This record gives sequence, C-alpha cells and structure tokens, in this order.
Amino acid sequence: MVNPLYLIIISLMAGFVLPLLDRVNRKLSLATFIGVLLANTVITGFWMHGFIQADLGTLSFSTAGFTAPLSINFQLGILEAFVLLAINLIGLLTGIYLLKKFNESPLAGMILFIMVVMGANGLILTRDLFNAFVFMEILSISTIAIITLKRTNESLSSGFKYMLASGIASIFFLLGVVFIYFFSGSLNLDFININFTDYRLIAVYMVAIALLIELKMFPVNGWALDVYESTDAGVATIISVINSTAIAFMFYKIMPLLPSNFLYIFGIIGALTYLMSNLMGLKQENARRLLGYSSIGQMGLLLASIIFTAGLEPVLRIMIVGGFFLNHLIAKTGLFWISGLIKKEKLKDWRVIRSNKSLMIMFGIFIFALSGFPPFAGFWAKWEFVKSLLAGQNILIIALILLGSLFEVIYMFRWFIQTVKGEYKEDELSIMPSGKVILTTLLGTLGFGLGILIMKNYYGFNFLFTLPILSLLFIYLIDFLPAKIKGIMSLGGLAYYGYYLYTLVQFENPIQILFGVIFLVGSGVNLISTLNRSEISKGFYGLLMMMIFSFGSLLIARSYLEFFLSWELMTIASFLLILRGKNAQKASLMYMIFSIAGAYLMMVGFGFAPELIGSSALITGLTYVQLPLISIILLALGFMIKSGVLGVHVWLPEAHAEAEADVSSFISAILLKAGIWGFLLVAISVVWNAPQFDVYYWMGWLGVFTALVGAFLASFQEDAKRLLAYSSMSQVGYIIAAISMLSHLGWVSAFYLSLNHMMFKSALFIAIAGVYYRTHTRNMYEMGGLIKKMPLSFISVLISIIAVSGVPPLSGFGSKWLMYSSFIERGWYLQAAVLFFASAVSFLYLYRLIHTIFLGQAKYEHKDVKEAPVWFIIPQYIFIGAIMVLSTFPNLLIKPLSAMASQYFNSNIVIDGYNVYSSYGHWNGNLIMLVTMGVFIVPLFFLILFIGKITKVKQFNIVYAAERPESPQTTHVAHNMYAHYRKALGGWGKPRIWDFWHGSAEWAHTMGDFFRRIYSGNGQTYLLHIILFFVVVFFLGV
Amino acid sequence: MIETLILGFILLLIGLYAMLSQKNIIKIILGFSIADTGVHIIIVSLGYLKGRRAPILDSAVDIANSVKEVVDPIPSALVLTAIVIGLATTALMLVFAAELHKRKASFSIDDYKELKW
Amino acid sequence: MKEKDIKIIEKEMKLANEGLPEMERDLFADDRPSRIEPLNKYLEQFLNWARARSLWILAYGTGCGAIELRPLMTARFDAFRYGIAGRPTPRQANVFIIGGYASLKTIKRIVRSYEQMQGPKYVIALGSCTINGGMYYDSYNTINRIDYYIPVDIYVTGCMPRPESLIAGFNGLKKKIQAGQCDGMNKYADNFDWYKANQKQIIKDWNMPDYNW
Amino acid sequence: MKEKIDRLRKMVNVLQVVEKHPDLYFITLEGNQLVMALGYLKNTLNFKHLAFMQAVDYLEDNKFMLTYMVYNYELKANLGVNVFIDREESSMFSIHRLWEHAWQYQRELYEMFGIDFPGSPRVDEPFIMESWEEMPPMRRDFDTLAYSQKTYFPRPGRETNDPKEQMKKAKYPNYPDSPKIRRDDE
Amino acid sequence: MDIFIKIIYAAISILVATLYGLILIGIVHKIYARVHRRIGPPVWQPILDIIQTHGRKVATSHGIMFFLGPVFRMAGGMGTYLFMPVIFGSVVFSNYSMAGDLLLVMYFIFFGQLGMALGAGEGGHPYSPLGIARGLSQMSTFELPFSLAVISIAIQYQTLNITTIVAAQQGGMLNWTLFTNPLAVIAAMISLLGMNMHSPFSLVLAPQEIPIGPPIEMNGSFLGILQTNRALFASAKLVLFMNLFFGGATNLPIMMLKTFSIYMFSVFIGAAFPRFRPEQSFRFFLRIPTLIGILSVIVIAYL
Repeated sequence: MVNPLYLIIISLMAGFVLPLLDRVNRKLSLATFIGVLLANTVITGFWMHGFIQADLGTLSFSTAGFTAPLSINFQLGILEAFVLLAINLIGLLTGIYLLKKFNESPLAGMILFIMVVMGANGLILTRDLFNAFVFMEILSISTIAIITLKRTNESLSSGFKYMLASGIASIFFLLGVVFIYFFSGSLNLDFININFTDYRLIAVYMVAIALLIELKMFPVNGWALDVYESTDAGVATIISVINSTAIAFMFYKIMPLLPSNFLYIFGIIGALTYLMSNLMGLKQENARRLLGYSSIGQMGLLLASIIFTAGLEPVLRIMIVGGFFLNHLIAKTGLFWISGLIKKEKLKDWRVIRSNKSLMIMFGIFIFALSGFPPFAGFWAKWEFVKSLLAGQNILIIALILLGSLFEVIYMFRWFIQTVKGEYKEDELSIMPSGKVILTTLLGTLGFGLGILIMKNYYGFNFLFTLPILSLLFIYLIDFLPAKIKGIMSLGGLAYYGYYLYTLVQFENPIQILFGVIFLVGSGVNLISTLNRSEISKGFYGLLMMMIFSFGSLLIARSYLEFFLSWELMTIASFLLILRGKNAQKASLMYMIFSIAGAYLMMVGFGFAPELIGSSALITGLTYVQLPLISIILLALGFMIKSGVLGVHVWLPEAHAEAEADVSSFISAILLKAGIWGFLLVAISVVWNAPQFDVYYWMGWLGVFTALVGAFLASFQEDAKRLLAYSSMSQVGYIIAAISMLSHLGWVSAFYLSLNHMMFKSALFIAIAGVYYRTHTRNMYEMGGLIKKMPLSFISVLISIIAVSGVPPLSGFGSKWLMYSSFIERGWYLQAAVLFFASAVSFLYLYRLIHTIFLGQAKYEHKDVKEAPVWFIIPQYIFIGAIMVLSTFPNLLIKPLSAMASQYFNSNIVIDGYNVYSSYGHWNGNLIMLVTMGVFIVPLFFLILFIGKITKVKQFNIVYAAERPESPQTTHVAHNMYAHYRKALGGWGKPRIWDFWHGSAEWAHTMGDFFRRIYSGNGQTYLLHIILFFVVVFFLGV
Repeated sequence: MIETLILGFILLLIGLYAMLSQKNIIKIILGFSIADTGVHIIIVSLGYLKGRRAPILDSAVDIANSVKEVVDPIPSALVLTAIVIGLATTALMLVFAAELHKRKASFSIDDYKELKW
Repeated sequence: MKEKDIKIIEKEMKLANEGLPEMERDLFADDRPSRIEPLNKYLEQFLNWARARSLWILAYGTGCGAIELRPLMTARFDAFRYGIAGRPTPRQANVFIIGGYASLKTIKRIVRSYEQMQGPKYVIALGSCTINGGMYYDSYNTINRIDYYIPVDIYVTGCMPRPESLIAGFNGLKKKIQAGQCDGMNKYADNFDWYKANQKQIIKDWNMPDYNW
Repeated sequence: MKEKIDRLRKMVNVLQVVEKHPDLYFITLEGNQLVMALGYLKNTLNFKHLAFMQAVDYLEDNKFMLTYMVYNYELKANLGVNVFIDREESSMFSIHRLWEHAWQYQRELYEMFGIDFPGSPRVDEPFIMESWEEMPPMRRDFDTLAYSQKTYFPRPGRETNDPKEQMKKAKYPNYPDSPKIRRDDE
Repeated sequence: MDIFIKIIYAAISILVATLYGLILIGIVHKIYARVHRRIGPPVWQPILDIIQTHGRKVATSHGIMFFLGPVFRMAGGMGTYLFMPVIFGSVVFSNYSMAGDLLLVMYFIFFGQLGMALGAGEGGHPYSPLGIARGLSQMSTFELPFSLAVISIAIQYQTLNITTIVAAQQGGMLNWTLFTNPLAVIAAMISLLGMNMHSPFSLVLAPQEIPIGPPIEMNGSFLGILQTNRALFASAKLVLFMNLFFGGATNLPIMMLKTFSIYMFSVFIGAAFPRFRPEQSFRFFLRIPTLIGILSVIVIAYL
C-alpha cells in the first residue's frame, strides 16, 4: 500500500518541477502534468483494488514520525479510497480534456490544477482539523486562481465574489477550529471526544457553517452560480465535482461532532437547497448557469443524503450517498464538458449538438442519469433514499426532495427536448474536437456501465428485467438495417418472448395471461402496422421493443423495485417514442412531467407498503399484505396519472395527437393499460385487506367523471387523434370505475372492457394512421367523403365505433351490459346513471369521427387518395375479426374472465349455454347476433325488391335549395359540429383543468423567478447572506 | 487573556462591518484583512496563559518543567500558518482588484454585477 | 353485339356535362334519364290509386301563385283531406306546382328541382303566365310556355287562380293519375334532348350538369 | 322645406325646383355636384334616409334622368334629387359611401339601364338577369316584344285586348261611359 | 321447428305493431285536423303514403351506406320491438325477450339511429349532419333522465328483466310503477317527449330550420322504409313505456289503449308548445328531468 503522503508529495514536487520542465519544452511539462494526475489515479486505483481484494479495515498513516495526536495523520479506508479514486479519475479526465487549453495558456494553470487536486486529496485524507483548514485554503485559493484561466470581466468579478465568500468561510472555519481546540484540547478528529453542548456548540457550528458555505447551500451560493456561469467548462467541472466532493467529505468527517438537532437542520437546508435551486433553475435560459443551479441542487441532495442516512447499515449508505455522488460526478462532468464543446450560452442554441450523433446520445444519457432514471446510479440511490427516509418518518424531507427532483426533471427535459427537436439549421454545424467527444463518450459509457453493474450485482436482477435495456442496445447495433427487417425481427423476438412469458406465468394467475394478451399480443398485432415504415427509422424499434419488454416485466415483477424499475424503463421508452413525433415537444414534456410526478407518488407509495412475503409475482404477493391507506392512495394516484384520469389527463391528448401515427395506437391501446394493470394490483391488495376508509368509493366516482368528461372533450375536438385520445380517457374512466367497485361483476366488466378497448382502439388508431398517411392531415374537417376511396378503413372504423359505443350486437354491448349490471348490483346507482350519460355522449364523438372523415363531401385535394397501405389494413382486420368472433360467441371470453374474477370474489353470474345471467338481468350474445342479422336481412330484402331503378349519384347531386353546392368545403358540415352543445353547457364547457395546470406551471416559474432575485450579482449582498445565514441557522438550531 | 480576546472579536466585527458597508473593493479587502487579524489575535489570546513564557525551548526554560512554564505552543504555530494563508488570500484579492480595475477603471463593487439571477 | 360496341353505346348514353368546369365533372352524376315501363297492369293500377291519394307537393313557390298555395293547408280549404301534403325536399315530393310566371332566373331552379324529383312526378302549372306568358307575354324576362322546358300535366288558368280552382286542378290531376295518363317523367326522358336544347337556349350560363340527379 | 332647399342653393347650383306636394319636392342638379349635394342633404339638412334610386330613359333627349329619393324624418318630407346624365357614356358617381345600401340599387341600374357606377361594390354582378347577353332591357330602344317572341316560344292564338275597351265591353256593356277608368297619364 | 314457429310469431307481432303504429299516426293526424276544425285525412293515409313512396319507379343512391342506412334504421326498430315482450303472458307477442333485458332494449334503440346517421351522412347534404348532430346531442341529454328512471325501477323491482317488471305490476292499477314510483315515471315521461321528437323537442326534423334534417336525401323506397319504421319504432317505444311504467298489457286491446294514451300525452304537449332552440332543449333535459330522476333514485334506494 502506497503511503498517501506520496499523493501530496508528488503533486507538490510537480508544482516545483513544472516551471523548470516548462523552460525545456511545453510538451514535457504537459506530459509531467498528465503523469502526475495519472500517478494519483493509479495510486488510488491500487488502493481501491487492495481494499476490495482484502478487507484491510481502516489504515492510518502518520507523518513526521509521530503518532496521531502529536502529528497530523491521514486516514485511508475503503470510503476514502473510493472517493479519492473517483475525484482523481475525474481530475485526470478533466486534465486531458483541458490539455489543449493548458497548452496555450501560461503554465500557472497546470500547477493550479494540480494544487486543486492535491488540496482535495489532502482534505479527504487528513484527520487533523487545522491541516484540513490548510488544505481547504489551498483548494479554494488555487480554485479561485484557476478561474482566471479565462480572463473575462465576468470570470474576474465572479472570482472576486468567490474570494470574499471563501474568505469569510475560512474565517469561520479557522475560528471554529481554534475553539474546538480550545474546548477539547485536540485538533485531531480521532481524539476529540467531548460533547459540544451549550456555549461550546459555537465551535463546531462555525466549522460546519464554513463547510456549508463552501458547499454552496441555499441561500449562500450566489457567487458559485456566477463562477459556474463564467469560467471555463473544465474549471467548472473541477469546482462542481472535485471541490464540492472534497468539502462534502470533510463535512462527513466532522459530522460526529455535531449535535443531532443541528444535523437535522443542516439536512433540511440540504433538501431545501435541492428544492430551491431547482425551482430557480426553471427560469434559466443560460446553459452554464442552469448547470450551476443543478450542481448546487445536487450538492444539497448529497448533503441531505449524507445526514439522513446516518443510521443505516454501511452498504446501503454507500449505495445511497455513493449513488448520488457518482451520478452527480459523471453526469455533471459530462454536461460541463459538453457545454465546453458546444460553446453556446443559450439553452436553445444547444441544437448544434445534433450534428454529432454520439455526443447527442451522451447528452441524453447525462440528462436521464441526472433525472434519476434507471439504470443509472441515481435511480437506485433515490429509491433507497426515499425508502430509508420513510422508515425514519421524514415526510418533509421526502416532499422537498421529490418536489425538487420534479423541477429538475422539468427543466432538464425541457432542455433536452428543445435540443433534440428544436428548429435546426444545417449551417449551424460546428466541428467538435473528436478527442473531447471520445472522452465524453467514455464518461457516459462509464455511467451507464456503473448503473448496469449496480443493477446486476447489487440487486441481482435477472435477464428478463434487463431485457428492455439490452434490446435497446442490440437494436441500436443493427440500426443500419431497413425498417422492415428490424420490424420482422422484433415481431419474431416478441413472439418468442410472449411464449416464454406464458410458460413462466401460466400457472400463476390467469389475470397475468389476460394482461399478457393485452400487452404482448396487442403489441404484436400493432407492430404489424409499423412495418409500413419504408425508411430506416433509426432508433424506433429499439425503443418500441424496450417499451414492450417493459410491459412484460411489469407482469412478472416480483418485488416493488422490479415493478418500479420496469415502470421507469417503460416511461423512458414511451417518452422517447412520443418525442419522435414531428411537433411533439410540448406533448412529450407534459408526458414526462406527469409520468415523473406519478412515479414519485408511486415511489413513496411503495415505500409505505409493507414487505412482500415470498417471491411470487406482485399480483399474488400483494394479495396477502395489508397496504396502509396512504400507500393505496399514492399508488392509485400514480397509476391513474399514467392512465389519464380526470384532473391529470392533460398530457394524454397531447401525447396521443403528436406521437407518430403508428405509435399513438401503442400509447392508447396498451400503455394506458399499464396504468390499469397497476391500479388493478393495488385493488387486489385491497380485496382481502380493506382499509378503514372506503377510498375506492371515491375512486369510482373519479373514474365515472373521467368517463363523462372524456366523452365531452372528445366531442369537441377537431383533431382526429385528439378525439380518439379523449375517447381513450373516457374508456379508461369506465375501467377504473369498474375496478373500483371491487365486486365480481365489476371486475369481469373491467377485464372485458380492457381487452375490448385494446382491440377497438388499436383498430381505430391504425385506421386513422392510414388516413393520415394518405391525406397528411389530422384535422377532420379537412377530410370527408373518404368512404369511396378507403372502403376497408371505413369498415374497420365502422365496426370499431359500433364496438365502442356499446350498440348490440357487437362485443361493446357485452361490456356495457356487464358494467351497468355490476353498478346496479353494487348499489352505485348514480354512478351508473352518469356512465349511461357518458356512453350516450360518446355517440357524439363517434359519429363525428366517422362522418367527418368518411362520409359527407370529398375534397378536391383527396381526389386521388388510395386505400391505406396493406400494413395498416392487416392489423385492423385482425382486431376486427377478433371483435366479431367475441361478439358472436361472447362466452369464449366471459367464462375465463369470470373465473379470473372469482379468485377474489364470489361469482354471481351464471353462464348457461350462450346465456349469461346476473342477479339483475340476462344476456344472450349469440341470440342477439342472430336476431339482429334476421331483422337486418328482412328490410334489406324488402328494399331490394321495391327500390325500382337506382341511379348511383355523386356527391354534388344533392338537394341544395334549388341551387348547386359551391364547393365541398362549404358543403361539408364538420367544423365545430357540436357548437350548440357547447353553448348549452355554458360555463361547464370551459377547460378549467387545463387552466389549472397552466396556472401551476406559471406559478412555479414566477416563484422561481421571485426567489432567484436574491442573487443580485453584488458581492456584498452575498456576504450579507452569509452573515444572516450564520445567525439565523444558529438560532434555528438553538 | 480576556482583553485581547475581546479586542480580537472587536477587530473581527469591525472587519466584517467594513466588508458589508464599504463599496470600495480595496476597502473591502482592508476589512477582510482587519477581520483576519482579529481572528489571529483571538487564536493567540486563546493559547496565551498569563505569566508564562513564549514556547521556545531554549536555555531560559527548564525543559523538564516546560509544560508548566510556557504558553500553549499550538495556537502560536497555528497562527503562523493562518497569517501566511491570510496573506496569500489578501494578495490574491488585491490581484483581482487590480485586474478588475484595469478593465473597468472602477473600484466600486456595484459595478461588477454583470452576472446575476 | 361486341363488347366494344356495348362500351361505346354506354359511353354515348352518358351526358357530356360540358357546362361544368373540368374539376367538378367528377362530382356530378352523368347518367341520362331513361324511360321506365310499368311492371304489371294491375299492380300499376293499384299503385296509381294510391299515388292519386297521396300527393306530396314540393314546397317551392316560383311566382306570385305561391301566395295562393298557403290557404290550401288552412282550415278553410284543407287540402290535407285529399292526402295533399307539403314536402320540403324535391327528393320526396311528387307534385311540382309552378306558381305563376317563370323568369329567366327561376327557370333554372325549376328545371333543377324538377329533375331532382323522383318519378312518377307530376307538374301543375298555375296561372296564365305559365300557359302563354299572361300579362307578361311581351316581357324580356318571362317564359311564355313552360311546357317547352318541362312536361306539364295540368294547367290551372287564371290570374291568379283562387285556391278553389287549385283544388279543382288537383282533382283533375288525381283523375289523370288514376287513369294512368300522367307520364311526364317518361315524356321528359323521351324528349330529353329537345327539352335540354330549349333550356340551354335561354340559360346561357349553364353551370350545372345536363341532368340534375 | 323651402328653407332647406334655399340652404342647399348656397352650396350647389339648383337648376330646377318642382313642388308636387308640400311634402314632396323635386330638384334638379348638375351631375358633378350630386355627391356633394347628397352629402350635405344627409349630414346637415337631415335627409337621413335614401328611399330609392331610379332612372328614366329620355331616349329623345339622349339622356338618362337619375332620381335619388331622400327622406327627412323630422319634416316627414321627401325630396327627389334629379340628375341628367349622358345616355351614351352613362356613368355616375357611386354613393354607396353615403348610404351603404345604395350599392344594390346601383347594381340594378347597371343591369337594367347600363348605367355604370365605378367603385360600387359588386356592380357588375348579375342581379336577376343571369346570363343576359343583349343590351340592358330597360333601355327604351330595346324591343322586348320582339325579343320575347324570338326567344320564348309564344303560344300561337293569343289575343290581346286593350284593358279599357275590354272593361267597357265585357263588364259594363250597359254603361259605356262610366265608370271612368283612371289612367296615370290622364 | 321451434325456431320457425318463433319466426312466424315474430313476423305476426311486427306486422301488428307496424299497422298499429301507422294507424296511430293517422289517428293523430285526424285529431290534429279536428282540433284545427278541419276534416283531416283518412286514418289510413300513412299507409297510402307508404304505398306511394314504395311505388316510386326511380331512386337515387349516394352509396352503400346510404343504401343501408334505412335498413339499419328498420332493423333497429324491429330489433327494439323484438327484444321486448309486448303482451304479458302471450306466446305470440313475447318476441325474443329471452335474448336480453332492459339494457339490451335501451341500447338497441341506438342501433337504428347510428345506422341511419351513417346513411344520411353519406348523402352528403349539409342538413343531414346538422340534424344528426342535434339529434345525437338531444338524445344524450334525454337519455340521462330516462336512464335514471330505469335505474330507479331496476332498484325497485330488483331486476332488469322486462317480463319480470311487468309481472311485478300485475294485480291492480295501484301496482303500476306510475303509482309506486311516480318520480321515475315523471322523469321518463319527460324524456319520452324528447324521444318522440314532437315539438317542443322536434329539433331533428325541424322543417323550418333544416328541412326535415337527416332524411333529406332519402327518396322512394328508402323513405318508405323509414316511414314504416317510424310507425314500428313509435309503437316499440310506447310498448316499452307501457311495460315499464303502466303495468304492461295482458291482451291486445289493452295494449292499444295504454299505448295510445301514452302517445296522446306527447301529442298534446307537442300541440301546445313551440319548438325549443337546440341549446334550450339540452339545458331543459339536463335540469329538471334529471333532478327528478336523481330524486327518484335517491328516494327508492336510500329512503
């Protein structure tokens, strides 16, 4: 084991030698510079290796030949080794990154850089407080000096502000150290063994506050933002990563000295910093400053996690703190580096990144990592952190952190979307130096690999759960192939996967098979429609398969974490799929924000849930646990956000409308069912372990009103896909209400409707996709009369809308019959009436859909429109065929569904031949079909007999008050078709929920803008903040 | 030595007040210097024991009894380092001030607010 | 006959619709009206009996005679007792009352409405103007003889004829229908080209298909 | 009324004043002063309402006479403003900016007499004479009978009687002199 | 064999209902005429009209949906009728009520309307979708009080089976829903006004606004079928109301008497009130009748 002193010695020696070498040759000095950093990294690497290989415990190294209290000593444990390795590695990489810069600028830069690294190393290693002070000063002075590497007005003035702040901090630190010495008689952390109570508190308090200032806690961080904004990218990396890490570690070292009430306050300050800096970040337009806000936020999170994980077992603590630390380290370093490459200040100018594919992917990876998505380390850390906080009942902290995290996601993804999708001109192309790009890519890969490592080794996820990620990677590798080949491969893979999953779950629970059919068979048939893609469609199939495999994993998840992991992977995949749409910026952002909010609710909900017993799938496991009420509510809310329940539905129409034509059907028909699946899981846990308060009664109402409002909103749409989206919302409302009934018949109808909805909504969306493919418009009033051009699509839409509307004899009636029977049986009378109203309103939009597109007047510009491509027709007719079969023989479906539901409730429907009896009524689907055919044929025959000579006329041969129609546009009644209804609804027709969310967004931004005004840019104001902070926190603590 | 301790604190407060109230960068640096000095005085006075010698082990001090005769040596050692560091900090500040003045010909801290919010 | 010849004949059976712009030709039907023969004597008699008792007027007042139509439905004259009812669309009506003078502008609408009615259909021409121009015989704008443009079954003279004479006209029409003599639809089909030529002679801006189905 | 016309006289050259009735005057103006006079009548003299516009064809003088009938709600009196315009180059200023509804009259005059009103909206759109190709039919040199006979297939055997003689003969054979049928030109 | 007999019975049943419906319309015309002090057309005038329309020799069709629209409509009417027991205890008139319950009937009403809407839509005339939009909107609003009434009686009789509901009302006039659950009957009768589309709720045909609305392009036999259906559908609806609220019928004359009385209710209202504007009509149904319906459910279920 190398003595840690060498780290310091090498650096110091380099500091002296470098000027000499530089005289000889700049190359030589650069080589030495890199050599030193490399040596540091190698040494720390060896330590880490050593600690992992053999459990050496904690090593102590003394200096000057004396042992501890008499001399300064260094302590080296696995923790120190880990942190040292991390920062030295980043130091090395950043050094390489800055190489060109150093080559051009004076030698001082290199020396200062080495000093920074040395200071950080020393700070981490030392156990002596005064020595820590010295290292801290070395660190900050050299950091400030290195800021001047870029000599602009901004960087100089920000450096001066930094100077002032760190000067005050060092005064506090020094005073604190001296007082500690005065009270305890020792400067060595290992030998300070008194309690700092009453007046002696001030000593440790001063040290801690100095560290908090250096850690840039809210609100004493204005100077740091200026520094981040103005310095060179590499330097910002150093400040954000190396500097902060070392100081955070120092804080960790003095933590045992601090009394617990102060620790709690510091923890809150950390969480608050996270929240506030992210809130203020919302308003940022400057990329660097945004990264600064994010960095500060992450530091707050790190501080909070260090403090609040104090009681946990070490491995878990490393998982959490280390997870946050590494996540921040890698993501922030990467982002700062990219900012150095881009050289653009404004967020929206980052579009140039699209000229470099790999850099863009890395950008995405860093953003996802920073937002805490799997498989990156931040995800695991956040999950465990929330869980541990819940165990400690720290609800306030969870709220602060999750809210902050939500804000972070908002601005990060807004940035991401702007970058990936914004207007982009080719001439903005800038050439990126390939070396730096490779470096960044390396970093991104490192972060990704780390996440996978944690996933595989710590949690031991099996192949099935990593499959979504692997499939994404695999298909990315073969992305050069034509879309059709990839599509067929995906189909094949999906078929095998489905079969494999079937063998896995076939004996477990039939409900899994039902949802397996919805998720996988539905996806498979929908996938046929994507075969129409003629171009390469880069990235499409990877994301699609990722989403589909995540659906599969949701089914077989055995623990909360497995479920949540799959859920988040599904969110990523679906978000990126939606983002592929042409104008999907706003839609995908909304989807992301709502999904994340839902995911956080679920996270907390799962945190409250008791541990599962055994290792069966959740659907079985959850049956036996008693979920607390709060958990039920949070989980249900989380799932309902995903299925677009009233109040949180605003993302749904946007996402459906703006996604690519063949993606919308996946989202509507299948993705929404994932929410239903989760909702069902929660409901299953309630069946035998009901909470005191009947929360499902109110969820039932929510579902019912979702159905009604969705139907109304759908009726007032001009955009075909938005109409269908709102229709989906309405149908999901039915399903939610039916599940909420917690009765046998209710669940049978929910299952029935879920399957049915998957089929008819897929068919409808694919049909509309076909129409869009031919007409290039989604506005229904721009179409019309397409029945003559696209008869096959018309028939499938016709059958689908009959199925949606619930008109007998098609299968939709079955679901309606089951639904109303169950509602009346359950005693939910008024709910049933509202649903009946909703289903009557649904006729409005269904008629509007079919009429304005297929009937009425054909437009001139659609004269040469052909039938939709065969790839769109095939899946439609597969679904239509299934609908017809299930309509004629409904018992094929009712029987197994009844069996599924009777696992949980006593069955109260009787199936006798083709008759289905409930306690209220009866229904014979087969006979209905026959009678309907009979009564249809009789008048048809009659008509053919009597009609006389028929002339087939054209669209303008209409009675037009003795005139002739002017043009198809003026003759087609389509635009604002239900204006009178809207008028009748009056104030009820206003988009209040939409207004509410817009208002909330506006409010958050205003708040962010309000708070960031404290950063006036004046160094003295920042000083004042520091003094006030010092006083206020002290009195809060006392 | 309580008087010097109070003096140190007074100096510290004067320094902080100067830093907060003066607009001139040079004066702010002076304030910092004063505060720093105050801290140094505090350190020294904390280590000082009345009636004892300086902690220099030469012929004047009985080595066997030195613990009872000299003041605590550590604060003195500390203060030496602290002074050095304070000096370095002050020097760097002055360099910054000079650089800033070179660019904007102003010492008022209010003129350096380009970056905010 | 060869298949080719049949095609040519079929093509000749179509109307040219030359009045329409190229873009709109696809939007209008181009079939020629053709003769319809009765199926069966007794069936036709039965149907004529019913037709005579269910006369549906196209509610379209072309001239001053439209005023005289209104009292027909009132309690005093009560035409409904004969099964005479108004119908708002020519698709469903079977009696067309030309209510007085037909001008250059209205003849176009009359022709269009008449052609849109589904046969068997009957025309009652009301007032002297429809017979010979009446008091407007020398006007630059009044059609003198309506039967040069559409076939007329019954004329009701007078300027204006009162509702009583209208009812008398209806009775005459009923008799004629029951006797199977109202064959205006076939007459129009048989002499289609002649009628069309007459119509086109005065309607110079012919912007509709040759036969308004 | 007289007072109003006197006030008008100060503005424009009034060629002729005819009192038909205490509430109905006709004045004749020069064509180029018409719009100014009408504006004055409307805005200052309170003749707010344009009742109608018409034209008379004086074939013999080779002139059209345009009559603008305006109405004063306070006096409850009509004033007809006559203007003579040339028959060959028949054109007049449009007054649709004074009275918006005048465009309809002007359109009709354009169609029936061929009097042009440059700037009047939709003035050359057919009003009732869709697809009319002859000269404007209200001009007196247009022979409507000949046109009708040429175009509308007159039914042979039609007899035309002078209404006056017919009335005497058919309705009052016993009283050849009474009652007297009043004709406008008597 | 059983099936064939059933089919014959159904045919008889439909024929009776259609003729009855036609005559009913004729009678109403006659009554209207008498109110106006006219003589009025003969009661069989609707039959003559149907013969006349079927007697048209030519027809125009706008396409396959246009062709099938009236067929859908007729099928809807026939189906609605056939899924209901018409006369309690009669084999001939029990129809196919074993295929489903009240929910089936309520939803089968939509079958014809949807089909007709599609057929009319293909006609391409702007008045058709205008009428349909009005009709669908109005339907959605009057279905709310009606469904509340239906739910109310489902709670009352603990069944949705029409035969059982009729059976429960046997044995005296006081057993009728009219007396046992008057609120539900009021709500349902108001929505019947909307269903029958007499003024003040005649939004769809509205001769002065959108001349007869959806069927504007329908001609010849298409129209004939629509007219036939109008009669059949009217009697089907009346039979439904009779069964649900007025104790059903045990023989044909009682059935006719009761349905005639129910029909006269909407005829009288129609004769007395002018037409609503669309939004007025929607608001009307969403206010008082809905409140009455909710009240009826609450009274039955919770009091």
